[in-house]
Amino acid sequence: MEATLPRRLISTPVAGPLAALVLACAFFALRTDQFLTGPNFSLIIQQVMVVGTLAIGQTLIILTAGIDLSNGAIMAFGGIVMTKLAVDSGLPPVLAIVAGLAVCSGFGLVNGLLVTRISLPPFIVTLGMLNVVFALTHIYSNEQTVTDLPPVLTFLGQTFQVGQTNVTYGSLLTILLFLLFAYLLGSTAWGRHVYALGNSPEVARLTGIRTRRLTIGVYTLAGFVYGIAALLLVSRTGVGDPQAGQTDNLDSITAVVLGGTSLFGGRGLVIGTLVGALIVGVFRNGLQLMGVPSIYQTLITGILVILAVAVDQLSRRRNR
Amino acid sequence: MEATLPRRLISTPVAGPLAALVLACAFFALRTDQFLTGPNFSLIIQQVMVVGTLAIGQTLIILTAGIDLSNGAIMAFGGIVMTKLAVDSGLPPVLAIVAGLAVCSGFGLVNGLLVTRISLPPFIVTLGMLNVVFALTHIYSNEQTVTDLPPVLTFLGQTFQVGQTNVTYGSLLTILLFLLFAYLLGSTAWGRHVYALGNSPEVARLTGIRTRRLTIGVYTLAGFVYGIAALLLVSRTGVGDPQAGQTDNLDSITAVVLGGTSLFGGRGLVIGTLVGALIVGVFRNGLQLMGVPSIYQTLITGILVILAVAVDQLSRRRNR
Amino acid sequence: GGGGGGGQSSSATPKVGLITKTETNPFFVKMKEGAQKSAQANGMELMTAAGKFDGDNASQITAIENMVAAGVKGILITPSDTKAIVPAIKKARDAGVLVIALDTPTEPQDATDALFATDNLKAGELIGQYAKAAMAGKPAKIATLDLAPGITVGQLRHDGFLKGYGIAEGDPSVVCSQDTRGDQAKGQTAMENCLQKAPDINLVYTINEPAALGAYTALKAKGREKDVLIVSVDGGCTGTKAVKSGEIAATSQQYPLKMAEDGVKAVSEFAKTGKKTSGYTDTGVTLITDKSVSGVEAKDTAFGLANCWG
Amino acid sequence: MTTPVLQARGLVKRYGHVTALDGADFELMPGEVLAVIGDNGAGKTSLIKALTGALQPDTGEILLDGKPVRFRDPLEARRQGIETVYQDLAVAASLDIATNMFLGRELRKPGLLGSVFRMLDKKRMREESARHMAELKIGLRSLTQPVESLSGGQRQGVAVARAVAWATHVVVMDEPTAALGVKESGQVLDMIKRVRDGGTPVVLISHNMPHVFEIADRIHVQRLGRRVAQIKPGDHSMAEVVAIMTGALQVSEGKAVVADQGAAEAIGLS
Amino acid sequence: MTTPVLQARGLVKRYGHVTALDGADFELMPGEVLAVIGDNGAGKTSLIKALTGALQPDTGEILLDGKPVRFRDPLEARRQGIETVYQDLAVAASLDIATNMFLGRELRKPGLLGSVFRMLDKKRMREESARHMAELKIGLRSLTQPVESLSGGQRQGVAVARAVAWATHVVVMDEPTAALGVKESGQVLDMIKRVRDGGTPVVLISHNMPHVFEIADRIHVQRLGRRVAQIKPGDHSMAEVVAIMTGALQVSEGKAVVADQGAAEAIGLS
Ligand SMILES: Nc1ncnc2c1ncn2[C@@H]1O[C@H](COP(=O)(O)OP(=O)(O)OP(=O)(O)O)[C@@H](O)[C@H]1O
Ligand SMILES: Nc1ncnc2c1ncn2[C@@H]1O[C@H](COP(=O)(O)OP(=O)(O)OP(=O)(O)O)[C@@H](O)[C@H]1O
Ligand SMILES: OC[C@H]1O[C@](O)(CO)[C@@H](O)[C@@H]1O
Ligand SMILES: [Mg+2]
Ligand SMILES: [Mg+2]
Repeated sequence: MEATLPRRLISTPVAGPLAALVLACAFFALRTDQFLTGPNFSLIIQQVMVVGTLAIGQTLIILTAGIDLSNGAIMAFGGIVMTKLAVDSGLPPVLAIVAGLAVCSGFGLVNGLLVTRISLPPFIVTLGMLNVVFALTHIYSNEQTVTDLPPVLTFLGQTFQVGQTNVTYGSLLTILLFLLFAYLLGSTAWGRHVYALGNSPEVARLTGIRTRRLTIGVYTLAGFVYGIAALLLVSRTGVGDPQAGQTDNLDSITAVVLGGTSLFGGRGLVIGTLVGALIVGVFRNGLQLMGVPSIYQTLITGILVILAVAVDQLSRRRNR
Repeated sequence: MEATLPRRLISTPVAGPLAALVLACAFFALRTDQFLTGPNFSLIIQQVMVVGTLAIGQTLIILTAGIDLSNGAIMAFGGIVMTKLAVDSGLPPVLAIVAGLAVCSGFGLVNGLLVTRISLPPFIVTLGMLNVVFALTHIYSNEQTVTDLPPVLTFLGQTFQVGQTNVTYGSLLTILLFLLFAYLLGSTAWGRHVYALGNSPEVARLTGIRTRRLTIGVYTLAGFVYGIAALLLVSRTGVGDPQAGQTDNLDSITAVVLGGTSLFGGRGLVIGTLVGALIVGVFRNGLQLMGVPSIYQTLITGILVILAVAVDQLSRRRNR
Repeated sequence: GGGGGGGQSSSATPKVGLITKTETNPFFVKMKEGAQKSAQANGMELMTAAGKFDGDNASQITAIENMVAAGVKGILITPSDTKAIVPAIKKARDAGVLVIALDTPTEPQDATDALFATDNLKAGELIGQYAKAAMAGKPAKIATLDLAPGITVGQLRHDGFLKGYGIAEGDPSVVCSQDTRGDQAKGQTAMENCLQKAPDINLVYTINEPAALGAYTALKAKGREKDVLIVSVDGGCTGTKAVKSGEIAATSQQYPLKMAEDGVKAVSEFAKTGKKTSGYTDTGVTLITDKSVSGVEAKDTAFGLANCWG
Repeated sequence: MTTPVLQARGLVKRYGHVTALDGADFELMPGEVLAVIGDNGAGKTSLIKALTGALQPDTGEILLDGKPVRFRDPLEARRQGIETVYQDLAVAASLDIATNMFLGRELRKPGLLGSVFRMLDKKRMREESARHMAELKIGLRSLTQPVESLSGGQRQGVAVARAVAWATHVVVMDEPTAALGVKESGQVLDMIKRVRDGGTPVVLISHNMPHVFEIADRIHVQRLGRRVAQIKPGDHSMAEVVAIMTGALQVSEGKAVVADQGAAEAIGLS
Repeated sequence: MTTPVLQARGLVKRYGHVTALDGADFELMPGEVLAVIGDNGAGKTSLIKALTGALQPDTGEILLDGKPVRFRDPLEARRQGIETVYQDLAVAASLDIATNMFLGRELRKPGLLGSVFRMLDKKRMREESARHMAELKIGLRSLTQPVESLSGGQRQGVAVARAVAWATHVVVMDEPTAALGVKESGQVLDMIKRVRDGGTPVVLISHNMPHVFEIADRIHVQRLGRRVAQIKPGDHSMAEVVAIMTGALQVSEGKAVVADQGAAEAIGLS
């Protein structure tokens, strides 16, 4: 109540990541002219939107003290389903999209069932699922990249003008998704229950939350979000690519953790995840614009990731 | 005290993984003649010894409620250091090995310092370190695989005869390492402190354990073990390979979790990790011997990993 | 003691193993299909295995060992790490197994009994020469979308391209170089960033066709797809179609089916007669383009589509 | 005879070779405060967990208002108006007091915002929580702190306030005053009386004999996993009750008889 | 004048905008049992955490036997023979009782096994733990259970037994009997007396006034982050002490004066 706005901002877990992001932007803006432009920022958002959307689902699951290694694979499968059904099986594109979303949700549901019904650790469930879905993708697609997509499937890759800058509908959708989940987690009972579950499943159970149902719901919803990521991916690349998403599981976890969410569950904000995803995107873009060779980009990214979180920690410590 | 031996066995966390391993062996023994032979088992051990040794360090770190994504990269760097110093810089091989072990321990130390001094999450520290060490490996090696190693570096790849079967010294060393760490964790004060730390750093601190020093020690020791893994890798492949170890971080975590250790720290046994590593090795070997096409190997491995842990869970539940 | 004769398989059909770099590249899938057909035709049983990523030496070693344990007569391998695989291959050969490299030579090349492969340096050279001629003296601003550190095919093609174009490593006309791991999405991101850095890029070399298509998508988003030349390597059916529709200007086509068929045949021969093939068989590489330039020999996309894989 | 509000017969619960409940019976009558007492490890917590759906007994049956029920989880018990303060404090550490008070039955904004957008009414929940906490007179410096940063007693206060605020049928409290200060304990006891006077029966587990004697209408004595006696505070002295609890005395036909002479002497009974 | 064994002056500890300690003083004299009482949130736990190295005060100084000390962590306090039972029970959940008892000072096997191989003497630790637990008369069905499966009271017993077993200079207990049964509480109080009689002073935080009056030589009253009174149980009635604690009475020059008439009446003082 006494907490004034700036004070509040400092004590939210997003402040640190945000500071790191701003610092990184300032640095690159000083070092290269091309960085601080509308089109370049539009580009960065396009580049992080797929991993960012995956990371929304990942955030939900990590908040429940779980982890999802299968999200990239599920997305790849979803993309193949959408494109193959639309192109090869001649299904109306919208139905193909619905089918893709359903399939992704279905894998999420299976994850959730295995986690709750047999009490398997999420790490193992989703690791197994990663292998299964990966194999299914390659078996179903027969390794063929699906091309010549109907326009509905690539609509999200189209742009509209904001001032001088072209922004894709996909970028917009991603931002809206982040806002939607920030709302759901922060301002609905369901969100509170997710946090309570992550704090302690036993406490959640004792306070009358149906923890199994909630967990299954979270995994299924995450699967659905991966389906949206699949659509974003398809619209961005213009093809259905069975090889997509192979490192996206770790990348999405990275975004979540960079965004200040605890891997032990119950603490964190989805908006932090957006910031985390942007940090990675800004580093990659900025270093490339500066002309840093690939291998040194890797080196510097490694250091910067650590630094970004260190900024966070140190800022919190000062606040103590 | 009343607990008889079989009863005890059932209640240890290794019983489930062990049951899964035995089931898997029985299955493959029935399906293919070549499986149940001394030489084939010797082979499986050789195949899992590198990841298995990495997984020893990983177990230590996970027991403290940490995680290490950098172990494969550290091992690769260690291997390059050992081989390059011995071959290119003409250092006596034994010194080169010592240097490699020191470098790996050094990276472990840095991980530990970052985790304790700035309270960074282990996931982030080791993710950053993964990138840094990966880049350093490629920069230092100049992408060149190091060949023509002096025999000292490949000694662990030599074999000795046990009955009809050739066993490598490396396999022996790996088994000895597992026994050593089972002893250290189970029968020394240090081991108890590692568990207490993983249970709750605050509790450990309040009971007078120097948690920072202990944590730093654990990461450094893990680094040292990765150095041994590097030597095992070098002796097994006969080269210094800058590409090595890229998926070994996840593979080692998998072995740990399959072995029944909790990712939340404080619960688990290093012998379980050996069983976990063997489960993966047995699946891969058995499926290959059965002539299963590679993509179906991936599919089945995914299912089997889930099943293996499910066996564990269900056996525990019955015991309740 | 468990059952019969240890490593010695008593089963009637002889076995042949194929170990590819990855599971995820259509190139290798085609290779597997070719090997499968050829194995059937020759009355052999095919075993397959793959690395987890391009450069995954450990998985390939494990696969060699397991195949030897399973009693294969011969192993066909596309080495991920050309030097690091050598000791494991030696052990297999010492155990009496015929080992043939496909697609990528080992270092040294005679570490395997034989090699059936594209000449990757030449593949790069062809598109380099083509690009030089197609640019027709225009000053070039080049982006190279490469594979990843330390994988020889990537290096060879990159070097070949520069050689064919007539420039050396470090030439100022190369304004942007990025690793793509041969992945379409990563190729797109790399191209976007290169364009941000140097908007006037007009020539793009790509390690393979997925990377090329990613680059095309990025260029198209900028409205630059018409005035930028993309050259690539592979000759897969998807890629060749892209050449036909003009998205890629030219590509060096390789022939994985041939590699696999010839490889299996050689192993079958060995199984029957004990005779080992040896040496390098160039499985050929053809420049495919519909806008041919003088001085560089090329075939059109009709030929390309008739001979493409995947 | 009046039907018990909540009743259990022959509850058994085993953990491996530890038997927590060994055929326990239980009866809670309308409008009473029933104290459950017993040594550490006697199975008091296990008993009330079984009664409130937090634990599934291996055998035995539970009756609510005379009708057999099975609570598969705490929510089902809650739905019947049974509210519980668990000994291990069911509060979610990283969430604030108001959120914890309303966990599982959050208030939504009125109108469309609430019905369609399902938006929480954070302000109202905060205000009502403040009111409930104030009733208990637990000193709090901020309602928006996560409960993990509260003192042990403050945290316990949150759990008690929550149970009392929601109960309509039965309130069960497992050592609710264990961590509370004198003043706060007094408040909780007052509140228990008020709840009882409002007609809702209360089950109170406590090790504090003065509290038990002050407030209980009846006492259930638990020992080695089962009920060994049901007594009225007026019928026995505190020392006798303690003796029954520890096994030094046994109750037969409503009267205490010495069971273990040595033990009885040790605690000063002759 | 005798020097206090443990002393603190002007301790301050702030958490964000919550002030847990607001210039607290503290004195523990040789051979005494000092009770620390106060409302929930008064800063009792924070005070003893500061005294035992578990928390670093922002300002203020601590003296041990008259000499300024700074304990950077609990180990340094322990090394000075100061043993503490923390309110939040410093036991490691997945480890068994014996391991917890000896955590941080494990016994090693005699001979080479111990000195070179650093092998734990599990048997001896188990036996000694059994002995210590038996002294407290806490009923336990197995010593090899992980402590997480013990009842709340049993777990507390482990922490108390451990502190008593190891202390040589000062014992500090933060509500050690809060979760204990009547019999077990009695055992802990007896044990505290024995420790004191052995010459080691004890700091006891408790909300249980009968316990405090039974055992304390002196009472430190904590209120709103600071010491507001030091009294002898004999000089004041229980009701007066409670009144002081809640701020209804103030002590000036050893005598209680009414500070808040309304509050005093509310708790029945005239
Ligand atoms: N999850 C569990 N696993 C194993 N044993 C358990 C478990 N829960 C309880 N027990 C055992 O069951 C017995 C009864 O425990 P319970 O918690 O019901 O006792 P209690 O009467 O509530 O004790 P307290 O007064 O100390 O809270 C104890 O011996 C305890 O160790
Ligand atoms: N880590 C923390 N962060 C924020 N506030 C804290 C923290 N620890 C304690 N406090 C606050 O400091 C004040 C004093 O707490 P403390 O635990 O010392 O009280 P106490 O006297 O021991 O209470 P109780 O009798 O309930 O145990 C309380 O208001 C509490 O909310
Ligand atoms: O990733 C490199 C590999 O990819 C190919 O170009 C096929 O797409 C192969 O020739 C090469 O070995
Ligand atoms: Mg209890
Ligand atoms: Mg306290």
